[in-house]
Parts: sequence; C-alpha cells; structure tokens
Amino acid sequence: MIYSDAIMDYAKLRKYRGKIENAHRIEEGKNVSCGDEITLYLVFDGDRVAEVKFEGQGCAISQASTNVMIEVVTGKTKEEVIEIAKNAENMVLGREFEAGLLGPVLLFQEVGKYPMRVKCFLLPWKTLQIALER
Amino acid sequence: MIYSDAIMDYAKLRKYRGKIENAHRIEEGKNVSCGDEITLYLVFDGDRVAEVKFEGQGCAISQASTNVMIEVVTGKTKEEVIEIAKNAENMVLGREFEAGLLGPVLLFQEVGKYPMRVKCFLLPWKTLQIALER
Amino acid sequence: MPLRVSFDDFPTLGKKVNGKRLVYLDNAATTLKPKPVLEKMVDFYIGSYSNVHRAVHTLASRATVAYEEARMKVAKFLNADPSEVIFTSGATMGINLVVNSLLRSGILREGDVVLLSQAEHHANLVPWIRLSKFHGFGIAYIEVNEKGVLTEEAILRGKEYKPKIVSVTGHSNVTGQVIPLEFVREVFEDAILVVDGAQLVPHKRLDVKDLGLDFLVFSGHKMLGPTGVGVLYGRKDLLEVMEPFLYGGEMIDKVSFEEVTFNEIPYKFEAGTQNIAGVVGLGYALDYLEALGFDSLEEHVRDLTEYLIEELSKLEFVELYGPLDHSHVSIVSFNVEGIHPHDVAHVLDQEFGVAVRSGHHCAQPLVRALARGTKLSNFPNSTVRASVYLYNTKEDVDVMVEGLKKLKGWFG
Amino acid sequence: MPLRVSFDDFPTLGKKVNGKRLVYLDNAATTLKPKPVLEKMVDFYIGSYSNVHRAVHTLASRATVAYEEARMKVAKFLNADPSEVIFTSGATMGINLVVNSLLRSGILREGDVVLLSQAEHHANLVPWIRLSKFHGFGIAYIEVNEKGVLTEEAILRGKEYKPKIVSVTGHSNVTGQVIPLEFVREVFEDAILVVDGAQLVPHKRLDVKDLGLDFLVFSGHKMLGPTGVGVLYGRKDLLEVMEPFLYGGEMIDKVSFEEVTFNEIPYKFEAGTQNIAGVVGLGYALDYLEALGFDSLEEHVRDLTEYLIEELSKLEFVELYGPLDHSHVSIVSFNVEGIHPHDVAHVLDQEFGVAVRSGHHCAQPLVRALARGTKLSNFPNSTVRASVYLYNTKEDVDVMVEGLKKLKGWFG
Ligand SMILES: Cc1ncc(COP(=O)(O)O)c(C=O)c1O
Ligand SMILES: Cc1ncc(COP(=O)(O)O)c(C=O)c1O
Repeated sequence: MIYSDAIMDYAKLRKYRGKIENAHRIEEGKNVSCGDEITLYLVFDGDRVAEVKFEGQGCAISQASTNVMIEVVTGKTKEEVIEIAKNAENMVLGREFEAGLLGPVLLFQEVGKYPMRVKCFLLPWKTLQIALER
Repeated sequence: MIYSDAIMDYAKLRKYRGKIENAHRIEEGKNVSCGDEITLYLVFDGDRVAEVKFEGQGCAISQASTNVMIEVVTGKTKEEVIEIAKNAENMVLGREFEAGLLGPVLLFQEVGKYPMRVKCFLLPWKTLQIALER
Repeated sequence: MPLRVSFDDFPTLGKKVNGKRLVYLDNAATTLKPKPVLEKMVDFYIGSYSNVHRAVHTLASRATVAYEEARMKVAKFLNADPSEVIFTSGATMGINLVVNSLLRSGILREGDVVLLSQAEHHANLVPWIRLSKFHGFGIAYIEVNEKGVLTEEAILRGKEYKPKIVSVTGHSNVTGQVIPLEFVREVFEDAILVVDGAQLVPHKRLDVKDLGLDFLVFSGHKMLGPTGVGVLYGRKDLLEVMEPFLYGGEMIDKVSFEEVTFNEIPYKFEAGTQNIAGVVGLGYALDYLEALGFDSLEEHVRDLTEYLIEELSKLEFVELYGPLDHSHVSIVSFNVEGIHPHDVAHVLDQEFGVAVRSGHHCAQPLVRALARGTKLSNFPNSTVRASVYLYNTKEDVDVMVEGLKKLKGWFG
Repeated sequence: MPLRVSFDDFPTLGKKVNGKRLVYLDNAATTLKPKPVLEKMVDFYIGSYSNVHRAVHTLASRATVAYEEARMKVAKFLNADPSEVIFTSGATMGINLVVNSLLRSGILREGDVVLLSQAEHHANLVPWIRLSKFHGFGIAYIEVNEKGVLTEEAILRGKEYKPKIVSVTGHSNVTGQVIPLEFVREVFEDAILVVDGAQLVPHKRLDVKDLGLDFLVFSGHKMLGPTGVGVLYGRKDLLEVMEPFLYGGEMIDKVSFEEVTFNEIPYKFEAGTQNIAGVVGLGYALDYLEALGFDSLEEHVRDLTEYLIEELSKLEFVELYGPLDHSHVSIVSFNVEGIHPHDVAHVLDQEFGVAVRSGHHCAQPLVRALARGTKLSNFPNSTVRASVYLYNTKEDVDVMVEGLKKLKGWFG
C-alpha cells in the first residue's frame, strides 16, 4: 500500500497551505486527466527558495507530495532544487537516482509501481520546475 | 464458371454498339468501384422501347449483360421493361423472380454467386431503369 | 425473463487482480469482450479477411459480404435503412462528422443556435464549442439542477433559444440519468435532433424512426464490441445533401485533377479502408447481445442499479449524485467525505480488486455543477463512478460497499 | 540474410480457395495477419484491456502502459519522438487531419499553392481538391510520364509553382514506383513536406529526421497489423502550434461552457476512445516485422518483384506499367490484351486460386494517364495489379503466370 502512515500525515499537513501575498512567483499546475490543480507561491532570497506555500486540492498522494516537496526544497538554491526535482522524477520513473538528495521524498518510491498515480506525485514537482525555469 | 460460351458470344456482339443520333433519351451509368461506364441511347415509339444502342466499355459480364438486355427489351412497353428489370435484379440477388419473363437473361443466374460481379451484371439494367423513370 | 450470462464467455472476470477476484465496475468507460466475439474475429481474419468493396477475388468477396452484413444487423437493430448506417471510429468521430458536415453543407450557419445540455460528455461539447469560434454560430445550454439532473422544466426553457439544432446525450455518463428523448423531440419538433447514444445504446434497443432522431452516434467498445469502431445513424434525406467529412478512397465516384463527385450514401461518408474486422466484430457483439435479449439486459441492469443506490445510501459518509429514481440507470457517481476519489479508486482496486473510475469523466462542466449541491466539506471537482453491465451481480456491489466501509475506517 | 518466414504463422495461406491453394497477391490492398499477432491481441483483450489514460485501477494501468509502449515502438521505428506519433484510424484519416489542421491553424491559406503529384491515391488527392473549393488555396501537380512514372525532371519542374506544401506518395500503389524522397526534400527545401507512406512504410524502415519529413502517414493493415489503426508522424514544432482536427474527450485540458484549452501533443490530436487493441496490435505487428528484419524483407520483396516483372515481360499479350527498373517495388500493374481486368482477376481467382486486384486502385487520374502510353487496342481505364509481400514466393508468381497463359487461350 502506498498509503503509509507517514504519507497520510504529510497529506494532512496544514502548515504549507495558503497564499503568500507579494510572492515573487505564482505558478499553477494541473493534471489534465484527473483534474487535480495546485498553485505554488514562491518567495526567493537571492538565489535561494526562501518560502513556498500552496493552494488547491487533489488526492492524498499529490497533497502529501506537495508538502514533502516544500519541506525539502525550502532554503535550497534554485540549482539544488532543480537537481532534486530531477532525481525525484527519476526515482518514480524507475530510473537511476541519487537517494542521498531526496530525504523524505523517498517515502514515495513505491508510487512508481502505479503508472496512473505517478502524475499525482509529479504534479508539484513539475509545477515547481516550470516556475524555476521561467 | 460464369464465362459460358453463350455469355462470351454476347460479350463480343457488335450490333448494339454505337451512338444513336437524335435518341429520345441518353443515359450514362457507371460502377463507382470498378470504373465501368456505359451510355445508353434510347428511341421510343409511343410507349414502346423501339431501339437501344450503347457506348462504353467494361468487363465481359457488363458487356454481355448490356447486349442481352437490349435484345430482351427492344419492342417492349416501358411498363414491361421495368417489370423485366425488377425480375433480373431479383434473380441475381437470389430473391424470388419470374423466370418466364427473362429469356436469355437467365444465362447470368450464376453471377449471383459472386457478389463483387453482381454490379457488373446490373450496370445496364440500373441505367435503363433510371432512364425510364425520369 | 432473467438474464442468462455464461461467465465462461468472460474469462477476464475469472482473473485475479492484486490477489482478489476482479470486480469490474468501470463499464461506462468500456466493457469487457466476450471470448466468442474475439474468437470469431480471429476466424474472420484468418478465413475471410481482405479489403472490402474493391476486388473481385474470393476473400474480398467474403470480407465485403461480412462487412455489409454487419451494417444490416445495425440497421435492423435501430430500425434504420442500411444506407443510413455509417461506420465510424467511435462516438466522438460521429459527432465531429455531424458538426463538420453540417457546417460544410451550409445547414448550420453563422447566427444559428445549437442547444446542448450541461450534462454532456466532452465529445458532445468540444466540437460544437470550438467550431463555433471558427464559424460564428451560437451555443445555448439546457441547465442541470444541483444534482446534475436535466428536468423537463429545464428542457422546456431551452425553447427560448429557438435552436436550429439540439444535440443531447441520451444517458449521462456521470449521473446515470436516462434523458426523456420523446419529450425532447416533442418540445423541439422542428429542430435537427442529434443524440449522443454512447451510454444509452448499450442498454436499450432504440427505434430511431419512432423516436424521430435525425442523428445518433455510439461506440462499439461500450457494448461488448472491439475498439475503434462506432456508428453514426443519419436520416437519409439529410445525409444525401450533406458534404462528406473525410475524403479519400471508396467514398468518391469520379476524381479528376480538378473535380470530385461522390459515391452514394452511406459510402460517401466512409473514406479509406475502414476498420473492417472492427465492424464485423461489432456485428458479432450485437448478435451476442440480441441472443441475451435487450429486455432482459435492461431489467438486470435496472435491478442492479437500484440495489447499488440502496446500498450506497446506507453509508452516511457517502454523497450520491444524479436522479436516484427510475430514470437512473447503470452509472452511479458518488464521493466519500474527506477522501479524494482517486484515493478511493486506488484502494478499492488494490485492496478489494474493485475497478471503478475516478475523475471528471470527460464531463468537467457537469462535475463542476455538482459542487452547487454538495454537502461535502471540500468538493473535489471529481467523483467516484461505479457502472454495472450484464455480467455484474449483487455480490459485486457488496464487495465494493464493504470496501468503502473499510476504507473509510482506515483513512478516518 | 534471407528472410525466414514461418508459414504456420499465416494459416490463411494454408486454406484452399475454390479448391486451389490460395496465392495471395493483393498485398497492396491489405496484408494477411500473423496468427501470433492475433492471439496476442486476444490475450490483451482478456488480460489487460480497459480504457486508457483515465482510471487508476489495475486494468486501466496495464492498458495504458501497453498503449504507450506501442507508441514508443513506432517512435523508435521512425526515429521520432513519442510526442510526434499520433495514432489515427488509418492513412486516409492522417491526411485529412493534416489538411484540416493546417487550414484551421492558418498555416495553409487562401492563395497558397499545394503541390501534389499525378501519381497520388485518392486519399492524397480528394482532401486537398475538395477543401481547396472551400478555402481557396491552389493545387498544382507534378506530372507523370506515359508509363505513370514521376521523373526527377518532372519533380524539378514543380518548383515553378513555389509550393508552400508538397504532399506526395512515397511509393505508388499503381505503378510500384518508389519515389526519391531525398530528392524531393532537396528540391523543395522550404516547403512543408507531407508523405503518404501507406505503401512505402510496410516495405522500408524510414528515418523521418534524416529524410527531413514534416508529416508522414501510414496504415497498420498494410503491414500485418489490424484494421482501423494508422499513424501520423508530425514534426513537433508544427504539431505544437496546430489546431486539432477532432475534438472530444482526452484531448482537452480544461473545458468550460465557453472555452476549451487543449492537452499537450500527441494527446491533443487523439480525441475520444482510441482503437486501443488496434494500436497495441500494430505494436505487435511491428515487433513481428522487426524480428524478421526490414532489410531482409526489402531484399526478398525486391527479388520477387524483379522475377515478377521478368516473367510477365515474357508474355507478349501483357502490357506492363511503371518504371520496371530498380525503383519498382512490390506492386506490378498490367493488362492483358483484349481481356478486361475484372475478367482476368475473376478467372485467376476462380480457376487458379490467385487473388489479384483489378480496377482503378483508387487512383483514377493516374490510371487514366496510363492511357497515353498504351499500345492496347482498347485501354480499359483500369489495370490488373499483383503485389507481393514477405510470405510470397516465386512459385506464387509462377502460378499466376501460368494462369494468365491459360486464360488468354480461353478468351482468345
Ligand atoms: C498510396 C496509398 N495511399 C493511401 C492509401 C489509403 O490507405 P487507407 O485506406 O488504409 O486509409 C492507400 C491504400 O489504399 C494507398 O495505397
Ligand atoms: C456520454 C458519452 N458520450 C460520448 C462518449 C465518447 O465515446 P468514445 O470515447 O467511444 O468516442 C462517451 C464515452 O466516454 C460517453 O460516455
């Protein structure tokens, strides 16, 4: 089961939810096929991702993935974040990846076994990547 | 084999070939799928079909069928011709028909076994029907 | 007469999914295929296959006869003339054909109004909406109520728009509502009536003449048939004056470098090599359904639907959508308070072997409309959807309901 | 390496037709299907079938993976990106999609010139000719010579028209000529190049990047695959800016009652439920062909074509069309002096078990052009066409040639 206690706890986490007024970047992401949508609010400090919050809804996997992502990337440089995002994607797609970079993202490794849920996991990561590459 | 000697003889018959200048009706018929085309020239005498000729080309079956048809319908009233045409169609489609009306048209009974050749047989008959129903 | 289904014909149902017996409740998306239908298709490919209408050789002749026999079966099934039965690649293609051909023929013009309903599948929304941008006709909607239901009052109100064309589903793929087509025909007597039969036809024998339909589309894969084949029924006099949608081989009469003339109906709408084995297979599927009997099938599905609604209504943590009355057939959409539909579907599948669908079911506007009536703390803009067909049983419903109870316990 | 075909895989060939061994020489119309491909399709339907991309349950997941694997196989086969591979219902649909989408996107406009050739199948003529009536673009033609051949000189002369789009067959289904696509690309470097690969792709591994193709269409049923499925390859940057052709489910991103936004490529071009088993089956057919080896296949077909031309040339009562040189592959069109092609085909089938095609082969203008070079007393505006594929042998050719001799004797 992919719904481990840890993932369920992350899914219910409230602390990263909400809008940031005057965010430096706002990015909307959505999964076409299931209708899940999130909006990321990003605040930068120079080259660093200083604060992230999100609005939107979706399944437990996408919610938990978003919370874990925010926890992991906060305080990192953009370059580091992009590297982490790549590895998260590699992990879930069954490619080689560097586990050392991922921390609690590793909780989602099993999602890779469910091709139709991979998108749920990736939604926040893809959205973040697009936000940073703009 | 549908290519009996009688049918082959009818296929080669020349006497009904050609144009009739001042025909009362000229009707073109064609088989979409094979490209066969004929043009019928009709001369009426009151209610009777007095003379028919044709131009065009096609396979032995359509040529023989045209010649036989002209032989059979010449001199008949329009009503009689329409009746014969219906019975010719019924014959080749395997439905009930009145054999007594058909004469040499009966040579083509076996064509009904070859669905893809039914159109070749019917080409002149369908063209004639359209010409008379106008 | 009770429905007599041979479960041997559906070996998929004998398979285990995640160690559990498969409970297939995603029939509105697509149905399983009877093994006899598949085997006959293989026999066709091996013994009678060729391209159709074109060659005089024996295989071509057998294939053509089989293909045209399938058309005759469909015509009989719908009480249509064979020349009114056009094979398509599916319901979606059928609607695209109708919209484009009506436009090209000048039957649908700038300034005309097309009346749709808010309960439509994207297949009966997007072609109209998008082509209205290019061609400037107007679109109006019959509104759904807060349960997603199209009421007779709402249908009547549609008259205000004076639509030239009315295009509605016969059976909603989200709410399960069977739409009163007789009433629609009565209200809009002069309009061209297009019916999306994708969900309706698999459950009910329609008489297109009796109902006065001008166009009807449906898909084979939702009624035991193979994928990639569907039917467009069109009224003869309309088809005859309509410009074709797809152009190519077999649908033409004569081609020169400057000009083209078309073959007669239905051929002028069937360009290129058709899905020959698919069409023949759809004919076999229809044989299979006719042998079971559409009346028995309908009764079986109605009984099961009632049971499904009854059992789900007992769960206080479940919110149900749709009419929940006699017009509610086969398809039941619902949500579990506090658990996202994807999570519900995932756990039902993984832990209980139950296949249901979750999402917007290609009907985003309708699903969003359900938000108006929801009592959930957080409406997810999607639903869980269970849909039953001839091979389902009350046991299947029980397995799902038990699963929902456990799941609610786990997620809290 | 010689081609190693297991004849057990083609049980159709073991069947008798009219009491004779079947000699199937109508491969340009459609090919036979290997039994292993059919069996795998049945297995797919029974063990992994569901609708794709939509649901999270296990069957849906298996079906989606199988469907996308097929796309990956095709992409690899063509050296394309998977996002550039669009599944269609066949080559005809592919061309219709391209023409309509280019028009809707404003890439093809009133006043532009589209260059076709006189050797095209109706599938690559009628969509352009007919839509030019509605949209006012111009059409010009590369001319064929009296043998129906497109020469390099004629291709070069096409430059005069300054075409924005060049759409040509890769391999004529009447003359058997393989068109020099490298040369065409060189001559029209700035034009959008559309290639009708219906006959070419079953015989040759193409590299769309190397050849610089912008669009390529082909059909599965002409390369051992099931009916009702084909491929459109499109260059990514073009596809990305193009308006879709068919509208419906799965190809959209968001739908409201007023607006629609589209999914990414290739999905925005795949509206509605696709021919899922057909796509998966086409993947199996490709596996089968790859296991045999395209190089060996091409060599085998070239050898047989040479033999076919050689043997037919010995019959003084036979007139041959096409280039009759190294560019002549698989398909040989001919006529028998004094006997109509339908009669030839009928007797070959009935008396010798030989399936060949007769008619205009959905290429009326090309067949009419052959009248310019004929020495027959009466050119029938049609031809007999024999076409060989991987399971044909020299013996097959011998049976047909013997049949022609006898037939000529009978008809005199
Ligand atoms: C050269 C050519 N183009 C296009 C087509 C059309 O293919 P389909 O009928 O499979 O759409 C054919 C097949 O008949 C062909 O030979
Ligand atoms: C009501 C309705 N209309 C249209 C469609 C589209 O059918 P298809 O995807 O087979 O073209 C569907 C199926 O998803 C449907 O449920």
